[in-house]
Amino acid sequence: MVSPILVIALSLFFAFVIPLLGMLSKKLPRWVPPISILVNLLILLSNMDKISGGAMLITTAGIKPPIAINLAIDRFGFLFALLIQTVGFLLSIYYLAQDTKDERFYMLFLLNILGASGIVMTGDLFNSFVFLEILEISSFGLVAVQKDKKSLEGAFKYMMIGAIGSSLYLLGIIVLYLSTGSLNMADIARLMPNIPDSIKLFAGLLFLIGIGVEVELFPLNAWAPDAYEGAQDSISTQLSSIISKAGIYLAARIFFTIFNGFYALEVVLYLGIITFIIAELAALMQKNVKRMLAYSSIGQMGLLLFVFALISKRADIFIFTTIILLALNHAFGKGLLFLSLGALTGGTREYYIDSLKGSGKSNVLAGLLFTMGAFTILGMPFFFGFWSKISALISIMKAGYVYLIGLVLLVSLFEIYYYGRVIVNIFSGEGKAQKTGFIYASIMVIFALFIIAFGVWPHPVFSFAHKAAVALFERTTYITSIMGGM
Amino acid sequence: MHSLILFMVLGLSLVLVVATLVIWLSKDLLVAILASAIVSLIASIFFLVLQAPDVAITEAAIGAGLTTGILLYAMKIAGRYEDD
Amino acid sequence: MIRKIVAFIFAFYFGFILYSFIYTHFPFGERPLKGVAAHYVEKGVQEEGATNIVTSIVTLYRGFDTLGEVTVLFLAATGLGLLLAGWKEEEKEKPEPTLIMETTTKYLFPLVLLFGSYIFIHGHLTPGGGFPAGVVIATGYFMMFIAQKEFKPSEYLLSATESFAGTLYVITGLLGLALAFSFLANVAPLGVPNTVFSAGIIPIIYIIIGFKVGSEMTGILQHMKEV
Amino acid sequence: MNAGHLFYGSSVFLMVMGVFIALTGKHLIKILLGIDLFDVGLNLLIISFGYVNGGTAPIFSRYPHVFKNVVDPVPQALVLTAIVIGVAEIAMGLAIVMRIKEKFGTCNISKLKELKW
Repeated sequence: MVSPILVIALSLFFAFVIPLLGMLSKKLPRWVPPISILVNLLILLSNMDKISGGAMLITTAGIKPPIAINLAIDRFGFLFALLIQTVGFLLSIYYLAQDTKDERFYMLFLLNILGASGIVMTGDLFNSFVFLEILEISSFGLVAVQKDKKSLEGAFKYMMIGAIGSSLYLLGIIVLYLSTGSLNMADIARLMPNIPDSIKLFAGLLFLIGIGVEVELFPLNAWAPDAYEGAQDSISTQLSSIISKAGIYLAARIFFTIFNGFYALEVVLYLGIITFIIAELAALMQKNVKRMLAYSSIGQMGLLLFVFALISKRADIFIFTTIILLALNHAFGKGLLFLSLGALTGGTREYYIDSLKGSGKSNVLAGLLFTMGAFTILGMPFFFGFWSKISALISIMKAGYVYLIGLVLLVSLFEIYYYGRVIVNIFSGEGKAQKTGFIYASIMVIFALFIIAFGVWPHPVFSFAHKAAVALFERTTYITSIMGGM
Repeated sequence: MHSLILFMVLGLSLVLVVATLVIWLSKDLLVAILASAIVSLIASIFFLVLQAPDVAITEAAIGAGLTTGILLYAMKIAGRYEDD
Repeated sequence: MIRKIVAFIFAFYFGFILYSFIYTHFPFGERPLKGVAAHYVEKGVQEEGATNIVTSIVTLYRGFDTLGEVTVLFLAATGLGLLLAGWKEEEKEKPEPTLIMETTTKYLFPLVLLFGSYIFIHGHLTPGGGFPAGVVIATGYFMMFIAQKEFKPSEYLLSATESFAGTLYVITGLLGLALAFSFLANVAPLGVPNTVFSAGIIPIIYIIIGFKVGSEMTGILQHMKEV
Repeated sequence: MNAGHLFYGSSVFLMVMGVFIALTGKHLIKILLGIDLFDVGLNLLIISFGYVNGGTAPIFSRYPHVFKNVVDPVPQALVLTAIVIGVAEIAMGLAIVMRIKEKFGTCNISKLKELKW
């Protein structure tokens, strides 16, 4: 039996061992992340059958929960863990092909993946705070690694907002601890009915602020455009495909499993739609393509959060499925967009729309892949985005917000306009020839294959997402599988 | 809690208030950093009063000692006065 | 000015809400121990053999957190090193330390190291433990950085200690997984409570943490000093 | 005199001043000092939550004799973690600040034209 805790333990081991390997040879450290993440993927896949209804319980310190920390992996967490490790693996291959960097970069990268997978696997609230901090600190290190003005600015803003946000998250955990006497998620969920409403509301708002930083919710996303713009293309991919997804998982776990459909999620409903509209409008104004993608990413997260908050109106498994589909589409689509934009610029970091003129002609592959990424975000047929957007519209209708469908479609028109503008621009005029390395190109192609495969043949993804949604939906099963038949 | 201890805590919290005001108002970062070290030190005494000796030792070593050290090293680069 | 007023209103409103909330719901000192805390206090010594309950929570019951915490520090040390790497060094006039400082620190340094080791070895008996101990050791180095002109610990050695201690920590955890089917399980014999050789793997973990935190913090200070 | 007002009051005051300084500080290091102050206040608040009237520290140094009335050990363990995480955050922040000084030539917010909040 291979315990899933090895995913975390071995990643840590590998991260700690990198400096020792670096002393032996300068070439060794870059091989560590791909190997480590591959091992993680194998461990996860070997546990696939063991995770059925309910959660898989892995204790630490040999003591049962809630006394000691435990990991709790249900199908929902498993799906996110798989997503994170897959994207992480592709990115680690990408770094393998890059020129020699400081070995410490690989440690930050590996620990970033570790933090995200820790968040989706843990069953303990305070433990999730620790992993959140690992994720945050490593990501602002990664954003700043470029050491130019933009990236430093983004990293500092991210650090400031993240530090206050995560402190408030900690305060929320403490409030729940004081009223239940436990830190275990399942145990707190079990004791939730005994907590007075005023405490629930207060703790819920504190959690909302803490997680809102990660999921780029409206007043807390001031860091996002600068961080996305300043970071390297691969780091932007990581921010949109891994870090915000870990945030979505945490939000779902806390507000559904623990709070059982928190009624103040109505706040998120409005904030989500505001985020969506403002970010898409801001994207419309941008001349800088990368900043435009960043705003578009925030907008997509806004839509996702809006659908997420519909749960407070109507608890429906279909809405849960939609959240997962939107998250998957956003992870692969935005990842592909950022990577192909990097290929189009050829590493010059010139992202203005005029300087991209004709780059799609000289680098046809990257141009096509960028187009595909844009199409899936727009929700064109035969792409994965089509299914997720349709499900989102159906979910909104099911929750009784029919008039908002028009709004979402209207905003989609903006999206079509600003993506179309870039696509037309990169395929017109003559540009300098840019070369893309074989490995870089194949990683982008893999991202694109995911999108097309899911789009043409959506059934397996739908059923997988549905199973995960059921696991999230049935919170009593989750609680009893962790706490025993209480 | 013994009332004598409470009086001591009251006196220390007044110092705490003054130290935070100094951090806010001081244009000289050296003064502000040292005031924040004082805040950490007083907090560690509070931890001791609240029967948390482990935390008190950690806060005294990390908050008052090490953080001050790294802040001072950073100040050497970033400039001592706010207007720089 | 407007920003200041808005910030003032925002911050004090937040404080007011927070204060009124905690004062009504969690009156000071009147909350009885319940849930996991009651378990730790009642059964902690029998289960893990450490008389300092906080220590057994930190290293065993919530040991996974501590592993994460060590990782956060490791992350800070590496991130700092990565960000400050390749700083254009300019020759600066460094003030000459006085003879008194130079001589006293030379003799004080081993004592500080000894004190740090004392704290982490007795972590399961007395307040303290690996983290403050490591920081005490690092402050010993800090003192040397300030007072001695030519003092420079080997970066190679620091980094090796750091990653060696980290791997040892994970291996200790994996040992638990191999022997008791649970990560970080207390597999060593518990011994008689209140003696130095007791509490199973707690002293081992704290010694590892002491070395790791000491080398990491020294590394951070050295990086900051060299720019 | 009420001990609750004293401890809760001073920790909430620290948190409020921390947020205030972080929002209005002119120098980047001062902003970090604000965040640091906020963390100290939060830690003090958490430890005050764990206090039990007349309780002793959760260390049984005369072992076979076990004290009945001890303060809550869990918040202490959590705060130990939180302190270390706080210093890690500050250290990373300072590294970024030092790089900002190198690139922009200043750490003063009003002179950092590109750093608009």
